[in-house]
Amino acid sequence: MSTVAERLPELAAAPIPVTMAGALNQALADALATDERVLVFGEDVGTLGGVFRVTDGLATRFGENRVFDTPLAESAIVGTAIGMAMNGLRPVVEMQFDAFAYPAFEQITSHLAKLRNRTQGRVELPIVIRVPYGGGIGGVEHHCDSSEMYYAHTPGLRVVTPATPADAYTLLRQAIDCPDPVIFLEPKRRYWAKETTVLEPAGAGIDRAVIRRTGSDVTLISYGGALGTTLEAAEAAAEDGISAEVIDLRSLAPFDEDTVAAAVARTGRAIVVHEASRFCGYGAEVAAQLSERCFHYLEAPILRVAGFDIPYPPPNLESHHLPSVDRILDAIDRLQWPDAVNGTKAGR
Amino acid sequence: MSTVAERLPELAAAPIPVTMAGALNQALADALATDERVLVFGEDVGTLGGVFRVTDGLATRFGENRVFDTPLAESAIVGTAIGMAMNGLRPVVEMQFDAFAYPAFEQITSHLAKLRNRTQGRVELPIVIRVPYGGGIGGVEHHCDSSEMYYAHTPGLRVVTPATPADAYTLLRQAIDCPDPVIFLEPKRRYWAKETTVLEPAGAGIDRAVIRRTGSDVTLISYGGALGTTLEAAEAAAEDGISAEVIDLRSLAPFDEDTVAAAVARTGRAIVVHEASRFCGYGAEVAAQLSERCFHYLEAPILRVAGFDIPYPPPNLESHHLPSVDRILDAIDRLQWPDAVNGTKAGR
Amino acid sequence: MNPSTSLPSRPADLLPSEVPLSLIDPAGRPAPEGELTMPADEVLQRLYRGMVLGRRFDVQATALTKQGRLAVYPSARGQEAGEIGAVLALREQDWLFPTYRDSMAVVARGVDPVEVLCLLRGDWHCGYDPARERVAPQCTPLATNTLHAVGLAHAATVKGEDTVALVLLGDGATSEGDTHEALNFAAVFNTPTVFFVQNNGYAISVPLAKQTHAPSLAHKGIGYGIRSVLVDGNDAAAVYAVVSAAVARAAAGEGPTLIEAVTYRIESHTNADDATRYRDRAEVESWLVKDPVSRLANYLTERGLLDEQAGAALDATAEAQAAQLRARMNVDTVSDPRDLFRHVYAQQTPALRRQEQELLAELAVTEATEEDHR
Amino acid sequence: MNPSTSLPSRPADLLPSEVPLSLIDPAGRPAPEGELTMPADEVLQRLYRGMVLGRRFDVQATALTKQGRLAVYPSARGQEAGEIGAVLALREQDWLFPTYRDSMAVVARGVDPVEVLCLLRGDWHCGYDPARERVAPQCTPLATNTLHAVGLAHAATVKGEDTVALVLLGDGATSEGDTHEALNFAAVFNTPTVFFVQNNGYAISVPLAKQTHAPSLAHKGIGYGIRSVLVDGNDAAAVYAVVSAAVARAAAGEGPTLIEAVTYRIESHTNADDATRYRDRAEVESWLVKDPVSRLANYLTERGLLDEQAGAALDATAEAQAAQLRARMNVDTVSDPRDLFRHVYAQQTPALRRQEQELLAELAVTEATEEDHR
Ligand SMILES: Cc1ncc(C[n+]2csc(CCOP(=O)(O)OP(=O)(O)O)c2C)c(N)n1
Ligand SMILES: Cc1ncc(C[n+]2csc(CCOP(=O)(O)OP(=O)(O)O)c2C)c(N)n1
Ligand SMILES: [Mg+2]
Ligand SMILES: [Mg+2]
Repeated sequence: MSTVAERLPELAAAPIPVTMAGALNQALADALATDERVLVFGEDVGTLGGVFRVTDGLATRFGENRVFDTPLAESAIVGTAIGMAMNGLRPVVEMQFDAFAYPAFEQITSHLAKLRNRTQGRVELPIVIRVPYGGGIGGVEHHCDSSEMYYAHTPGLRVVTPATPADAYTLLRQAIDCPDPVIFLEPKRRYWAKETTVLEPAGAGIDRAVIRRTGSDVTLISYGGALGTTLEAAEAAAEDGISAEVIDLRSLAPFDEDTVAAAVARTGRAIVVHEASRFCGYGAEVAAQLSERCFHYLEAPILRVAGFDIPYPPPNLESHHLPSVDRILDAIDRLQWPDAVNGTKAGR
Repeated sequence: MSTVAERLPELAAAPIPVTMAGALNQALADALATDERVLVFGEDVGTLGGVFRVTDGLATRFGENRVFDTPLAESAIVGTAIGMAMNGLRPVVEMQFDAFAYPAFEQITSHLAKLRNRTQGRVELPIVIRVPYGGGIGGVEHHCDSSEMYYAHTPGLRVVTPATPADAYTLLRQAIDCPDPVIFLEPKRRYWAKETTVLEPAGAGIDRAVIRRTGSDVTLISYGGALGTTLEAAEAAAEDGISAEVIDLRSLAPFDEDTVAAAVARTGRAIVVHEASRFCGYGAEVAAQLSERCFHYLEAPILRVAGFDIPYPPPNLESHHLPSVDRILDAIDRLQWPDAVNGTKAGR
Repeated sequence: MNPSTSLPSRPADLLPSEVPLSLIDPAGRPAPEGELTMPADEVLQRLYRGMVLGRRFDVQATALTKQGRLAVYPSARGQEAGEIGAVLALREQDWLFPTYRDSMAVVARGVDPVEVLCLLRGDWHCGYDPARERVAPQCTPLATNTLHAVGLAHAATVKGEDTVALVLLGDGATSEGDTHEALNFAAVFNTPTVFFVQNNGYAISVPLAKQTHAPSLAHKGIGYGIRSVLVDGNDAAAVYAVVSAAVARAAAGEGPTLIEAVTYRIESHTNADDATRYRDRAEVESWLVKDPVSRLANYLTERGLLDEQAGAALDATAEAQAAQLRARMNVDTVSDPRDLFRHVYAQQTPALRRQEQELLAELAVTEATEEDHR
Repeated sequence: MNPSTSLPSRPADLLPSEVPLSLIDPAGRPAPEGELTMPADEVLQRLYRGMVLGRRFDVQATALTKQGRLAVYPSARGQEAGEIGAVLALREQDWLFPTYRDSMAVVARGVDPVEVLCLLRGDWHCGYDPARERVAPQCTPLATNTLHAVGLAHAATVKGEDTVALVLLGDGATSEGDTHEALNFAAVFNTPTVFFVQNNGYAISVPLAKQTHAPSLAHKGIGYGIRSVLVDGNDAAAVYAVVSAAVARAAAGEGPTLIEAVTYRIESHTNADDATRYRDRAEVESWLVKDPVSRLANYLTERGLLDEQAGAALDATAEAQAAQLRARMNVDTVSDPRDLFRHVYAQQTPALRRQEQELLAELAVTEATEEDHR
């Protein structure tokens, strides 16, 4: 059985249909082929090729020296990656699921994020931590956390999350090349989403948001697993005559405030959509910044469509928790449009 | 040498001068005396009485069975506390410093926060995790983190932080009595702040914010270590003719939105002040919620005076990082007062 | 509370045996005389019964995944001796701390199998009442349950109660920091905890040789001053003997024991895994020969403790239980969305109350719309 | 990369000796013939020199806390044999991973003492260039540095470089999960790492007996398949011999070694601590008798390798270095606030640029106001 990594290379120049998992696999393969300092390791990433098959075929192709399984210990995976980076390598490690990165939290927060700063720039840690995150796949407890906020609030880390196969490829290549540590959040429920595209190592910068759909009435801001729903909602809104712009943040830290603020200043209305719990979630930062920066442009408060403030629910109930098209449309309705009866600015 | 715990009891009815460390010590002593299910343990909390002397004298008074030193392992401290609570005890544990709670992050996030929910309420974890947090004491690296956001964003946890000795006592007693797990953040730089007060187990609810100073022009919202500076700033603003209200949040999770929103609706202007980094910091949630809820009452955007988006700096530079009276006054200046030349709402 | 009194005087006596202890050999014959005592006949019969029922339950659960009735199921096939032997060694008042793999053990402890499968069915998380059953929720974050077991056991000591906590974990989980911290706390506080490591050769795809370089996992005990035992994990009699002894020692105030049971996971990691990607058929075959169920069957038959009739009756019971489980699992469950908000805190917060109301309003609209469309 | 070839054939041979290995007894006499070889005379003289200079440095640093020139200082007084013996056993190309307690070791490795004290002085975090010095930043979060050392050593293997990583940790730090994970990774990947545990009897106030119930900390090695050595941590010659052998084995591809050096912390945990709260004078006295510096002095004197003149000259050098350090530390340093924003990311983010500008504007106003007031 040929692996994704073996099948793709010759096709990479022309647009090909590729899943996000395939694009990530390709990105790893190309990085391994291009830069011999790159290593890939973690739990089950070698022989098995990862529980999501993202590292499929890499151990065979690049050898056990460069792509290997580790013992089962996440703090050790990150901690040894730090030591390896101190010795000139560029480790790309996998945490098997979001909640299983928590044992590594001390290494991530106290060392990975801070070592450059603590050494006044003398020690560089070009490490990528890949984390399959978020829900929407009917996963059981501990397998569906949206943990972006823990990392985004930690200075020194970059946090990026692709929402499309093309972006998955580009962002992962950029993350591996980046001199800063990158928490690379892979939205699980997009792994098997297919796109016909050319995989390119360069593209919008690793710290840039992109506009996925232009619109003039309202700006919908989203990322990762929730982007698809947000685009659907924009589509549905168009049928109701509302022109919604959709921004894919891609980089959660740093936040591409210029791109987003310009869009919101234009439309005067904005909604942030994400899976993570609303309370102290990433949307809070987006809303707080935009409320300050675009204060005089806002026709309505910035709303957040997010997960409830609850632990991620069991599969049978997850659909209630996740942002839905209806919920986004409902939020759009609440944006105090001029023809609304109550709650316009004028009506104060 | 008599310990704080031995010296205080008989005085507790009349106002006495007491430090925050003393008040916390008294709260632990009283809880241990009142409820035999209460245990106190952690690193150096027994014989030594804690590196901040908060548990001074307790091991002697209550015995090594109830107040004891553990081996040096934070995940184990929280993990065994969980097991003890499952067996009917009420552990109060100490993490020696903020950053040293990170090894326990998995136990806190995946178990402590979720076990009630995972068992549909059948398992209750009335555990208090005391964490000396924040800066302002010239501490070296890893000793000054403001880690509230990691916990506040995790559903199932309560997060409280006292700013005065009286509140330290009340909140700690309430936290110990609370059926939910409580992350109890003790602002290190207030440990030695004295107040003459009566220590009372009841008071404003564990989930309530209190108004520390009334005012009509602007609402300053703060908590923990930054509250003192905020009060000073309010004092200074009064000299400039601005009447600032100051709210002490006390409970970060849940957030007492009614109290705060009512105040902000009244003044129409608000500033959140905290030590933690601004980006994705707690102030983001406060600003986002209030911007939404008080949209039509706001005369100016809600501003945040917070730490920079950097790892906590070394002692020689920490004064630049921490919110200062000047910085708060400066933020007040930027609140688009009617007589300002630019940037009023009218001037849009 | 002086933990050292009952420990062997020479440190090296804390080491496990070089080969796993056993009572019954793979062919079902009595193993050469050793330090273990054969459990009573009645116990052996209960062990056998538990294993047969456990295996049938396990097969049924795997079948339910194919019918879409279970989202996922991690089979313990091949590990019946460990799952049943360890649990039957517990006393009424003791606690079990199982992992995701140990549904069979939880069922053997007496919990309703439908409750046990609640989580894997996609419904609410922990189906049973942990305090009533004295069984912690099945634990997924690896090794974290070792600390809960130590804490629960220590609380029993503090309260003067006679309760032992048995924690199950896998070979992979021994690599996690929490296992280390738990063994150390247990030793320092001399808690009545039994650590039962089911070394089934793999952590998903990672074989033991990539997990550790130790002579055996049981060799870790001496580093904590904990007595360690290496046991044949496919020999239910030996597992029972070893765990019983450890429980008795713990109950007598002699502290924790670390047990490594050497066994094998016959199925893939879960139904979603494909074990052929990382191990070959020959290896699996070599373990099928050591099957724990037929091993005990052979021994019991030889000893006249099991005849064809009793065997058939037991099989029939197992079938009946499986049929009942199938039937009960085929009933669609309805999860109440309000449960999402009920158990986050002891008392609902205002924010959660509002969120609940938002959801209920939304559902009312959906229902109304559906009505309309009828 | 088959790690097992060079290991002892019997597991029990991985165990440490029951009493700590030594070469020189507390009185300075040669210890009874054992498995260690006495280092060359010249090495012994270098060890002695390092210890005398190290101790003087340590005393000076403690004094600087009293003068307010250092915010805090954790003294290693009494641990000179471990601090110096371990570091001198390293080769040029090797790396050192020290803790907050090991300033003395870092100085002995050749780093400028003022740079070493940079962090404790309240100035920027890590004063020196880790890559140039081949010394990691002194590590405060306990045990976390063990993993860095394993990773660095493994990277050397991957790159085909001959580099050994020596990591220092305390008895308390052995209880952390990271130590366990590091030992395991080191064993599984057969990394050239030497774990040097300075068991100084306390983790702040917590004595070893409350930290572990193991026969010795070195007994942990066998649980990972790692060779372990128990050594007298106050015997610089023995420490040097043991660490040198471990470095040589690591460099030869024979994998990691776990060393426990039994010693004592004479001073309080730091100048901010008061050790009289948790231990009595008699205990301290009993260890003063085993002083590592005078022990080696006696031995060298006896052997004619140290005379009064050389001793006096060395003391004078130590004094001169201390005076120089004092003088250099008395110079006020000016920290550049812009440094706050410079090293968070490789390239400053727009948000940090703005925050920097805000701060600079603020400082300009302050300065202007101060000018006005003159
Ligand atoms: C902390 C953590 N990391 C990773 C995982 C993902 N995971 C689930 S099972 C498993 C393998 C466990 O192997 P082992 O402990 O041997 O138990 P077994 O499955 O063989 O019973 C892994 C890596 C997890 N559940 N928890
Ligand atoms: C993860 C972590 N927890 C707690 C602390 C606080 N702390 C600093 S030193 C110390 C004691 C360490 O003891 P040991 O490892 O024996 O080293 P020693 O100080 O004796 O050299 C503690 C608890 C820390 N630095 N890191
Ligand atoms: Mg296993
Ligand atoms: Mg120590």
